[in-house]
Amino acid sequence: ANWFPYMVGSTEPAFSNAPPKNVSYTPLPKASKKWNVCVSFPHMKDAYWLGVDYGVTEEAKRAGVKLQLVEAGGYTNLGKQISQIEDCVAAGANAVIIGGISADGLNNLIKSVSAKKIPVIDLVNGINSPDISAKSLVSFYTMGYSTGEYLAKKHPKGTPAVKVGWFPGPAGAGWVEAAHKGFMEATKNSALKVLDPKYGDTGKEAQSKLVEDVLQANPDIKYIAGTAVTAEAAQGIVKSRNLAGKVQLLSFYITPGVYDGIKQGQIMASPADSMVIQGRIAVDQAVRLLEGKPVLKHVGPKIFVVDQKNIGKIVKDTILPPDSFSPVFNVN
Amino acid sequence: MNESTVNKPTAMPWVISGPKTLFRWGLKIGVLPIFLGLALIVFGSLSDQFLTVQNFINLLRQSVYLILVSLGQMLVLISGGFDLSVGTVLAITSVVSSMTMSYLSHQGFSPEWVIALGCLAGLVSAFVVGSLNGMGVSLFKVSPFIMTMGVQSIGFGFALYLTGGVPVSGLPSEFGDVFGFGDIFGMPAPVFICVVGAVLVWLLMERTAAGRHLHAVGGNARAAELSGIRSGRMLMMAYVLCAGLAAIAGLLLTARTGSGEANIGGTVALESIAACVIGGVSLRGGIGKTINVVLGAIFIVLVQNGMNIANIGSYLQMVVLGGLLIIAVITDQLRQKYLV
Amino acid sequence: MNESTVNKPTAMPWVISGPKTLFRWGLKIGVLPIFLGLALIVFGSLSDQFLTVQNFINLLRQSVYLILVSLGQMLVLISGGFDLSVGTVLAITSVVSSMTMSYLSHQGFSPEWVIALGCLAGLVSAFVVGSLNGMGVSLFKVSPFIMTMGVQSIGFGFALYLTGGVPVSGLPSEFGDVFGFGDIFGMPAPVFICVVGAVLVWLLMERTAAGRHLHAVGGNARAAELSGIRSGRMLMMAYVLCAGLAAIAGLLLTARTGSGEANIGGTVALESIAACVIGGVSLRGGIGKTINVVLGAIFIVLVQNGMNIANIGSYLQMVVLGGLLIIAVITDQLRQKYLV
Amino acid sequence: MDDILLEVTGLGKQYPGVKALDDVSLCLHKGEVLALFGENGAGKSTLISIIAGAQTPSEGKLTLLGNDCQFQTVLEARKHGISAVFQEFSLVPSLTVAENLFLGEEPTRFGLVNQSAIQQQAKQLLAQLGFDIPLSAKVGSLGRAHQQMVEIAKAFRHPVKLLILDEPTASLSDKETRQLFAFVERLKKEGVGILYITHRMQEIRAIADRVAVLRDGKHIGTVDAKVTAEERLIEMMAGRAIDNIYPKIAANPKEVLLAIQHVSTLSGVKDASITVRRGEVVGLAGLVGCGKSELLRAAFGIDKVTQGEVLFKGRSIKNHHPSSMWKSGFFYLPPDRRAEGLFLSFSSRSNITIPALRHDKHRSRLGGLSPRRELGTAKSLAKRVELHDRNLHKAVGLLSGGNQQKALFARGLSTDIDLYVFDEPTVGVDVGTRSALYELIRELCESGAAVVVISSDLPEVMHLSHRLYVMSHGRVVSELAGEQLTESNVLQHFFDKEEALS
Ligand SMILES: Nc1ncnc2c1ncn2[C@@H]1O[C@H](COP(=O)(O)OP(=O)(O)OP(=O)(O)O)[C@@H](O)[C@H]1O
Ligand SMILES: Nc1ncnc2c1ncn2[C@@H]1O[C@H](COP(=O)(O)OP(=O)(O)OP(=O)(O)O)[C@@H](O)[C@H]1O
Ligand SMILES: [Mg+2]
Ligand SMILES: [Mg+2]
Repeated sequence: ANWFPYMVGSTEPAFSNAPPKNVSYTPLPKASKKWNVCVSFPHMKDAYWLGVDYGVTEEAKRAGVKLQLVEAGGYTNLGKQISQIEDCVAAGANAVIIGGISADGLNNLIKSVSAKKIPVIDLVNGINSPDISAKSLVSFYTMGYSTGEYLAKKHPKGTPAVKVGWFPGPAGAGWVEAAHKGFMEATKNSALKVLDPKYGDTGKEAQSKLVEDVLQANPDIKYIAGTAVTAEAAQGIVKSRNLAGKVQLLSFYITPGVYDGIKQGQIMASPADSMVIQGRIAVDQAVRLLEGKPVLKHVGPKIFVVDQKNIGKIVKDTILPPDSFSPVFNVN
Repeated sequence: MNESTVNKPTAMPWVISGPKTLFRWGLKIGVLPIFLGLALIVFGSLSDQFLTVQNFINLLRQSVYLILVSLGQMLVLISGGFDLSVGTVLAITSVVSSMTMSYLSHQGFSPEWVIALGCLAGLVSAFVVGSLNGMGVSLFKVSPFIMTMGVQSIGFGFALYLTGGVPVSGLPSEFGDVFGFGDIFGMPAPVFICVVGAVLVWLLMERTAAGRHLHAVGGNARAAELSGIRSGRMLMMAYVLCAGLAAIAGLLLTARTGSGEANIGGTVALESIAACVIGGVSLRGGIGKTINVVLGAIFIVLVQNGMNIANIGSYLQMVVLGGLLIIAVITDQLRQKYLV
Repeated sequence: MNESTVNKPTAMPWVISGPKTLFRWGLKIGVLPIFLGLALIVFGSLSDQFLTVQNFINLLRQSVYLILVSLGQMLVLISGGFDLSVGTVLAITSVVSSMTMSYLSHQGFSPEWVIALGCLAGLVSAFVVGSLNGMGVSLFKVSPFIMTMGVQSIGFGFALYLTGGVPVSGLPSEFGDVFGFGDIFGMPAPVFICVVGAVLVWLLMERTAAGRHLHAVGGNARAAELSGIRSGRMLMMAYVLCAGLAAIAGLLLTARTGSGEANIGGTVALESIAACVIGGVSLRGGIGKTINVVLGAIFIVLVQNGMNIANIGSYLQMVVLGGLLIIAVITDQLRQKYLV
Repeated sequence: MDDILLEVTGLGKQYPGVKALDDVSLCLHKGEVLALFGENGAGKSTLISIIAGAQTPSEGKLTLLGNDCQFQTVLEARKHGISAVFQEFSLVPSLTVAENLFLGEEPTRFGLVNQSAIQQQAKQLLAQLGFDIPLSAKVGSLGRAHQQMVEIAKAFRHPVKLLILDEPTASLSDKETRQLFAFVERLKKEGVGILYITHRMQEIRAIADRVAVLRDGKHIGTVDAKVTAEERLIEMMAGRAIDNIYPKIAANPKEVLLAIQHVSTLSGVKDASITVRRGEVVGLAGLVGCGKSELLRAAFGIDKVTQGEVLFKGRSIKNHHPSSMWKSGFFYLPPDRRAEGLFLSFSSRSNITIPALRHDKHRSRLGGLSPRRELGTAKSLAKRVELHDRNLHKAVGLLSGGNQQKALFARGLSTDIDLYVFDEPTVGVDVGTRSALYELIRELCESGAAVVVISSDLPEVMHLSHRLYVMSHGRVVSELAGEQLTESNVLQHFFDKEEALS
């Protein structure tokens, strides 16, 4: 089944923070020639970026373009990401799609790349460069925000205060800070009392430790919100401390693990940003730019919160990769 | 070689101040117990949640993994080497064992068998990694640093290739219930296993010829050979056991997380070495005491746990932890000086 | 000590096979040039984009940062130490310098001044970190591993505290234009600076008394002391210079990224040590050649670059890179054997 | 007297647990050689290391040419014209000979090291001492003997008023020793004062003017070297009389234990053949670098045998691992105890028992290793080599040279051994200890073991061995026994190049 037409929010004028208008997005049926597209990820170590990988590679196959994917191995390797993108260009990429490690750190590079008439597309993470040709993303700010919003609705100002443990992810990573800002913004004027953020690598043992300690320090905690890894790790801990039902878990982005968690009622909710679609759209934007076709420069899938109520209704493989999928780095 | 530098005792008046007797006593038992004591007091006063039984158990359970890995690391350090691949071993064991388990349970084996075979598979993969390291170091005389770093990279690539970074789910729930959250003789299962492991390592190092020979190889490889020790075998043993202990930690972690993860153990290599060094293990080989290494590991975990509970901001935590490591070692240096 | 173990030459028929003369010649010039040559051939055949002028320049520019850091690392390793804090130095320099710059340019200073003062601030902060390391190691005799690891953690916490994890923007564009993308004498500016740096380090180590003394301190600290060398000062020098070189790399990277980043240089510490070791630097101190270290760094970058261009999947890349490191060192071991 | 060069008054040094020096007073005149004589651990090295600025005294003072001095560093002492050759080498293995010679005082030009100057100054230096060592060789690749020469040469980098030599000939063989003495004579004429530490009587006779005897850190007395009788000196040193230090070893050769046939090695041995029988002591002599060590190192499995055959108890053991050699009863005592023998950071106890840990007598009831029984073994062995119990728990690196050597001997007794190979068995060992060790060798031999003694100390090999092989340039050039075994005979063979023994 085709993924399109797909309801997306399109920002007009592009790259402004005007509220996005709802439009239905339909990609080109096929690319006119076998363009050589290069995709750069911060890393390929978790289910989220695996999902994006699924999106870009599937779309490349569908549109019939060549695609090479590189990953920098982690959010502390900006230098490596720069080198990799340079290598892509050296290897003759026609367009570059970047899931940036840093919002500003790639600006110079992007300037020099776009100077070569190579369109640069900003995927998922958000980059501030003026030389970006198109953006396909739901900013992590929005993700954090909608997570916070979801909770704030449940506990409006005036209702009894509740404590929320907050685990945004590895300190210093761009997406973490963005999500943090959004979440705080959304929970600002509500009954929610958000404990100060516990940063930590998105490895399960690291997050488990943090969750255990926070539960230890604040027995009266009601919600645990954070990365997908946090939510997944917390399930076992909550069960073992038989706090099931007393403490609710939320993730600010969705992964297969979180999806199952919600299905089984162990995780309360998570906003879905359909990273698969973001990937698909980015590739289509690249093709359109290369072929000079009209292009929506700044779009992101409509974001919606998945919880027990609506999880039955949504189509899994638009927001998540199939379980069988394993990473693909090349499409020829 | 810096240790061996001719050092004229740099006078440190402030150390001697304070009650003499206490000071003497401190010199005896070493700095780690004292630091642990201080940490307990400080964090206890910072949060009333800290000095609770539950948190104590919690703390022990958290320490288990680092302790096990550090014990392995100690063996390698004593042999005069290095093991940067422990993190990978954790990852590989977790991935391999859980993939095996989920496969077998789909085949409808009984949980006992699934778990047993799964763990076996994990241990075997760890054994492979360990013997790779051992062979490189003993046979081909590759610098342990490069050898284990190379293997680390290879192994991680392999683990990611197997999983694509996606957690491997579908483990029999019994696995988690027993080895993750279960109790044995009133102790949390992981703690129990860790204690057993520590005792065995202690026996090996203090009460067997092999242990002594390992010390010897680290102390002076050439002399060891001439005194009829096959240093090759000793090195092999060190690296295999190290991988083995890391594998056990990996299995326990898997039981705890309930899924196979390629992304566990990112920082464990450096942390375990740190635990050993503040436990008084020499990076030049030949020197190291099991008990102190255990204390070292506990110290690191305790500080992290304490700071989390005392609600200290993450950035500050990095600073404090780094500072404490250094101070601990400095104090130990001074102790050495005043001991004589 | 493993190096010095009694080694029965493990027969390696394949090494001797192939034209004898070529083999002899190979023994002379060492393995790195050969491996570099092979890499060029292999990747050249894998992709026609590889052996292009553009990619060559590209490759050089990328190597700059690792080369500079590795040179610093070499000094510390030769002194018998270790520097795990180079990554932090990169980060701190980047953050401090760019914060200074953006502040000053808001004050409306002229770009020249802004850049000059900014770089100065960065270098000063690096100097602080370096002398911290040096003091801990030389004065308090802290194991270099712990000392630099501690400082690394402290520094990173500090850098994050300064920026809150958000990139610092607002640098004068001239900075990037000149030091990031500019040319000097037809060479990319970073490359030029790197060459200068390498030459200076070479002079220091091969042609000055200080360099000799550093070798001596690492080779036999006691001997050094008895020959009237102040090993304390030498260690201090090593760590400060190491931080200094890392700082230059940090500034160049900042010029390239156009923003101050707390999260650059995550893996640079291990990579730089790896570059040194495959460049023949001994982790036990006293041994190391500048040129080989440069080659080692280039080798690592070249392989990564080549694999990217030959678009090899990144999981496979990890495996290949790890394997190559090991093989390079093994080959060198064999070479040593046949040399005698 | 006005020609007093150095005066030491009331010098004392306290080490943890040991008072290494106790109220020592001496004086040294210009142009005289004062020999320091004393048992291992008497405090000789400590004394000179204080004079040379490597250690600081706990009490007492030094007077150099009438004015007090208290050196903090070796460099400071050297500035005052005091330079020392220490017992433990202070060389950097990774640097070349030339670089080591000028370490710390490289001649520079425009801030850069002046290579050519170093090269030619180094050449001069070695030339005047009559040593020939490749200037550009890495020190680490040299044999102990060559390293010793470099160490000595270092002391003469610049004009010296006071020269200190701590057992400089320990690993030199006669040729170099004679060259060294000649040079010392020259220095004496130039009015240089020399402090000379040795354990070898004949050396004291050869160059010393006066002998200062130390015992347990105390200065027993200073006597004239030329007139005082040997027995008297030894008595002062040991506090008891020791008659003839070389024991008479009864020879009753039995079956051949070790047969080395036409062996060549990478380390320079060429087509060498020797046989060793039970119940006899076989000596190996030759110039430095003649390969006498290498020959048996090859047999023991350290160096690789490239040609020929090695038979032990009739079995071929060519290129076996040392550990299987131990098991089959072959013990090799390495010449460089610090580099190849001891685990310096370990207690002497562990050093002694390490090869025997697997032995059942060290098993506890539960089958593990029993520290108590191990200690028992260590104690009894220590007694056999006359190593004092208090040293058992000290780190062996802190023991004096002689005691280290005793510990090394004790290790050889820890398991059942049939063939003992002693390579430079008494390097830096005092006369008392030596007689004890020789006594041990006698016991071993007479109780039916085979013994090989490799030594650069000619009297030693000659007195101990029943048969003596002389090696030169990696070849066994002669086999001497009985009457032929005379110094002149041996020396004459040292230098013949051609005609290997058939
Ligand atoms: N660094 C040290 N720490 C503790 N004790 C030491 C140290 N150095 C030497 N000693 C002790 O001081 C005493 C004197 O040692 P010293 O080396 O001066 O003896 P020596 O006369 O030189 O013996 P030898 O003839 O064997 O060289 C010995 O008992 C030795 O164990
Ligand atoms: N570890 C080593 N590495 C390289 N060469 C060595 C080593 N040890 C000894 N040699 C060289 O091998 C030759 C023999 O060594 P050595 O000096 O031991 O001679 P030797 O026959 O044992 O005489 P002696 O026993 O008096 O030293 C010498 O040329 C020496 O330089
Ligand atoms: Mg001495
Ligand atoms: Mg010899």
